[in-house]
Amino acid sequence: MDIRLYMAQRLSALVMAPLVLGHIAVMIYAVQSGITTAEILGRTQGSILWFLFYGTFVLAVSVHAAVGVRVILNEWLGIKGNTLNLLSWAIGIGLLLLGGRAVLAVTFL
Amino acid sequence: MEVKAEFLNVTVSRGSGDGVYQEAFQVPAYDNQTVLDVVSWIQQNVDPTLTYRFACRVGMCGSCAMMVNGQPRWTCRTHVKKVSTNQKLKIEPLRNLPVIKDLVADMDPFFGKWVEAEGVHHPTRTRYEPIEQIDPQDAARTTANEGIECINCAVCYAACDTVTNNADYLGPAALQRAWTVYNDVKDADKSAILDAVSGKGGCHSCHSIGSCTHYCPNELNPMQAIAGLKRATSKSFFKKGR
Amino acid sequence: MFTVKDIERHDTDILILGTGGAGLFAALHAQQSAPEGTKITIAVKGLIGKCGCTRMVQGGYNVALGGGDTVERHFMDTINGGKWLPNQDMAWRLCKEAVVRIRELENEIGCFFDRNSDGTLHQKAFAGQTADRTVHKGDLTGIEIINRLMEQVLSRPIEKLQEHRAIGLIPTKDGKALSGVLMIDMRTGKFRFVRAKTVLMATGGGPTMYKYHTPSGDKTMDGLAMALRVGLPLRDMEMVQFHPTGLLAGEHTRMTGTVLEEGLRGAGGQLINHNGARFMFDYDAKGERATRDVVSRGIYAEMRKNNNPEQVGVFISMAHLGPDNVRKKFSGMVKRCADSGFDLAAGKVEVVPTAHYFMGGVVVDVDTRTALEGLYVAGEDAGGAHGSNRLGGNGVANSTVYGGIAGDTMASDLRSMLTLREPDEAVLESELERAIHPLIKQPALVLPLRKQLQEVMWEDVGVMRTQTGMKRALKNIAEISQNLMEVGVSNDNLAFNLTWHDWLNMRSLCDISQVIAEAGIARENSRGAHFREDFPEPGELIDSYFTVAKQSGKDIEVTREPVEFTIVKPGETILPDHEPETLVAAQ
Amino acid sequence: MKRPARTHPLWLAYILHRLSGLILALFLPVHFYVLSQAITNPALLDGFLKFAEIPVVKVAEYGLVFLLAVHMFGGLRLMALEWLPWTAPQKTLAAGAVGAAFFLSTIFFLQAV
Ligand SMILES: Cc1cc2nc3c(=O)[nH]c(=O)nc-3n(C[C@H](O)[C@H](O)[C@H](O)COP(=O)(O)OP(=O)(O)OC[C@H]3O[C@@H](n4cnc5c(N)ncnc54)[C@H](O)[C@@H]3O)c2cc1C
Ligand code: HEM
Ligand code: SF4
Ligand code: F3S
Ligand code: FES
Repeated sequence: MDIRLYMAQRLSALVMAPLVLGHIAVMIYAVQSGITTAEILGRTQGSILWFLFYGTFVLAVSVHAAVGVRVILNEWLGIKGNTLNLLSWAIGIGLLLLGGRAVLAVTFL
Repeated sequence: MEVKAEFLNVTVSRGSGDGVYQEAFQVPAYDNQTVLDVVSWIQQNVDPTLTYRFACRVGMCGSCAMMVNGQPRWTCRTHVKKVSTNQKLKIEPLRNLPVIKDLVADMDPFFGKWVEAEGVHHPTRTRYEPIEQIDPQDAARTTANEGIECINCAVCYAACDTVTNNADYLGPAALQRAWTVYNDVKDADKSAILDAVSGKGGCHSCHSIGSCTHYCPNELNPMQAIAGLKRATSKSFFKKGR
Repeated sequence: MFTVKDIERHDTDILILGTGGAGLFAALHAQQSAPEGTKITIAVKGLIGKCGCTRMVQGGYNVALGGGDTVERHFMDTINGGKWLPNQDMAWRLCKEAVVRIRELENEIGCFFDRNSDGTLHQKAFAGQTADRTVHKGDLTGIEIINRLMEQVLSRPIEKLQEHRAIGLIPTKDGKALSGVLMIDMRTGKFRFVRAKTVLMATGGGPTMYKYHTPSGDKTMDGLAMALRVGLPLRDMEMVQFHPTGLLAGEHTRMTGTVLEEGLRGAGGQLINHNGARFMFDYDAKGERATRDVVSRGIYAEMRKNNNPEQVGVFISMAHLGPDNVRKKFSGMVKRCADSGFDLAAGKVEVVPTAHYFMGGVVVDVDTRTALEGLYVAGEDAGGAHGSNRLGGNGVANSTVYGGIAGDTMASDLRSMLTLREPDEAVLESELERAIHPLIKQPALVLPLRKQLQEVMWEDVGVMRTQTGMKRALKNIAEISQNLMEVGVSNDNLAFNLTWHDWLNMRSLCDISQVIAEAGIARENSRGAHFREDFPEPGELIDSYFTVAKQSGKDIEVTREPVEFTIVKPGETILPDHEPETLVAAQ
Repeated sequence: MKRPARTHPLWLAYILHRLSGLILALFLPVHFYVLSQAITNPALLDGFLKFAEIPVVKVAEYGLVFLLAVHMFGGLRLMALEWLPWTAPQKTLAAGAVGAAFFLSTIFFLQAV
């Protein structure tokens, strides 16, 4: 891992930390009242705040997990070079797409 | 007079490459016996072809390190009693380095990385100028001093799982040396050091596993030094954007 | 088996043997001052920088850096310490150049030596010095010096032949110049002959033929044995320095003989005999703080009085200084003793005098040149600078100063040496045969012979000597030497075959042991490290002579040569009239 | 095989951090997939949420939040270690992080049942 990947991972982690805390707090609150799709959607649908909240998380986590898994792939499976780059990008973009769709689903669509 | 009617059951790793095998020996147990003494006894008395490395025999040269019961140790200063339970010893060459033969590891990659990490002084003055006055209590100096007594024994290098997993990783000793040079007020090229430790196998590959610090026989703290490098490189990253 | 045809041939311009202070400095200086394109090769019995004794230096580095101290004073201490036997020009150059070398070490190589609170270098005084002169890095000065030198050398384009053992200096056919060096590539067990225009021998002596000894295991007098065989004169060969406090931990451990630092006695450590009594004041008014040779003899005498086989040495006791205090001040030593099972801080530790340094060596000029064109010698292999006794702190100064000089000298001499020289193939062959001798004999253990030799040297050519003893030793050495020639080493696997190298070590040690005993017999007085019970007086200083030993046929020929007082005569000083005798506050 | 004993707290902290990160990374796509069902197939999401009421699944969910907390605190510990001037009681920090994670996820768990 060089300094660019390192910074990407640490900075994304820093961004995520408060979001994860927030998310857990909401979940604790939410499960108390028993979660349903309607309940979730009721909270989040149409809210630009929630869109930004989860959107940022998805962006950060895509970067963070891509770098994280990249390191593990390299260290434990010995994957290197272009294959490694390709895989990392695939993980990052994959997460971004999946996550993006999920956020849109619960907020705007 | 010192001889007890006791024996150590010692398993020694032999050969190199594909031909590595384990061989068992019975070695008489003595007081004050070190692991190096055990290995020497075998070579001097029963198997003249056993190969190992040592020089100073007092923990200064860092050439006698081996794996003892699975843990990296300087063997000349490791008392048998300290590492053996039930009179059993398993001795192997240092982990994470190529094996030359039996218990001797090739240390070239270790020293190659030492130089690669810019663990080398970059002079600010010449022999024709007076020696710089440096306050020994100065913060940077104190930091530099913390890692200065490294004997490059590669025990930390053998202990680190990241070294095992990542061939490019410079490893704890080289990075600690880089950090020491970086903090040396006499050093002229700090940015060369930061560049050297910011690449693919640089300080950022360290996961703070801490085995280096745990095993260093001189009680140095490479993990802390590497954290220092991460801090310094991060700072310069924000300042210079690279 | 092996014939001359099997020897791999290799060429270089400058070849350096050994990577102690002398070898590494020579490599750096040669690299800095040789003409562009000069090929420099460094060959060493161990790993670069990780073997030899410079790394083991604890106390520090002697250099006069003002504050009242002067090069003149350093020089006078060196001459007095060496009991007027040093080659004065060499001693002078040592003291003078040390000033430059220490700046080089700090400024260019990157060493960091301990500072005073005002930021200047901290200096302390070893026994025998009249000023606070010893620069140090805690009590691990050698590690700092060698690690920094090693980094510099590793980061430069210098060819490295690690775990290459030099076994023979090969001259040209006319015997006037050196062609190159025959070595064993220890890792493969193959032979390699390296031709070079200039060769520095810096293999660091190493009196490891004594039962108790401090030097690192790789040092076995190979260099001096090789020099002897090419017919070079060796001087002061009777001068073996014993350190008074070597650890005694039993015969089966390599820890035995390793040094407990001098600072322990300086700080007030007490030596206790088998009756539980302090004894050093019976021998010298300074008690435990007397110089190394005096304390070594005191301990040796006490050991002789004692016939309890359970207790061989004497004890050093620190506990009265407060265990916590000792633990703090000598943490390294306390830890080291604890590792071998002893409590230095609160208990007492058994010690014996231990062979530490070899003052004798090849006769060289002040530029490290020898009588053989193309061969240079520096460091502990070179004789002359210390005379009969080396001051603590002058050893590493000597190796770094003269190593650097050798590098520069070789680089400049090289300019007039246009071609490599052809070796005398006959010598090459005989050196090869010498090395493979054990491979054709019935395999047997080498260790028992080494033990015998160490016993003989300790008993009869050790701390105190007599003619009868040394004559007896010569007979015994000859016998051990002969027996060695009948001990074989199995040739199944010569790759990194330590036992073969043990045999070769023994060969060098036997050869040089003989020279030490012969030179010891030739010196019929007592000076510095050499003490004759049958000639306890130092003799007239003005008639001082040094011994020169040479191989002649099968025999060793020892002559006496008068010391030339080129700078100062006995009874005189080069210090200005008003200078006080010592600047060190009485302890 | 040569394998140094790794029974020191920092090594455990490392492996815990790595495994938790890895499992989170594997779980995340599933999580996203389920959530995106909110539009295309609300019944499926509801079904999933029901499914999540089953005790075994609950424990698994708890596990994930636990891992998230462990990983987060582990990560924060690392960054503190790397970026704040280093303080000696490192191991306490590691232990503290795990403790806090436990605390958080237990609350979550208790709330849930
Ligand atoms: C324990 C101890 C403490 C000391 N403390 C001090 C002190 O405080 N102050 C002080 O001034 N001096 C001290 N000395 C003395 C000092 O270490 C030596 O005087 C000095 O370092 C010698 O340097 P050198 O370069 O000549 O040899 P060394 O540093 O000994 O190096 C010799 C080199 O030659 C190599 N070599 C040997 N044989 C061969 C061969 N056949 N082929 C190839 N290479 C070979 C060795 O492996 C080694 O690399 C101490 C010595 C010891 C043992
Ligand atoms: C708030 C939250 C988080 C923080 C503070 C955080 C912090 C970190 C840090 C500092 C690392 C580097 C570890 C190292 O180099 O040793 C890391 C690694 C990793 N993280 Fe996270 N992380 C967080 C959330 C997540 C999430 C949600 C995921 C998963 C989707 C994740 C997956 C990973 C992975 C796979 C690694 C690689 C582990 C390794 O290299 O050992 N992280 N995390
Ligand atoms: S840091 Fe410690 S373990 Fe690592 S090489 Fe240096 S002395 Fe050996
Ligand atoms: S063990 Fe290895 S991963 Fe880092 S903290 Fe030490 S270098
Ligand atoms: S032999 Fe030198 S450190 Fe062990």
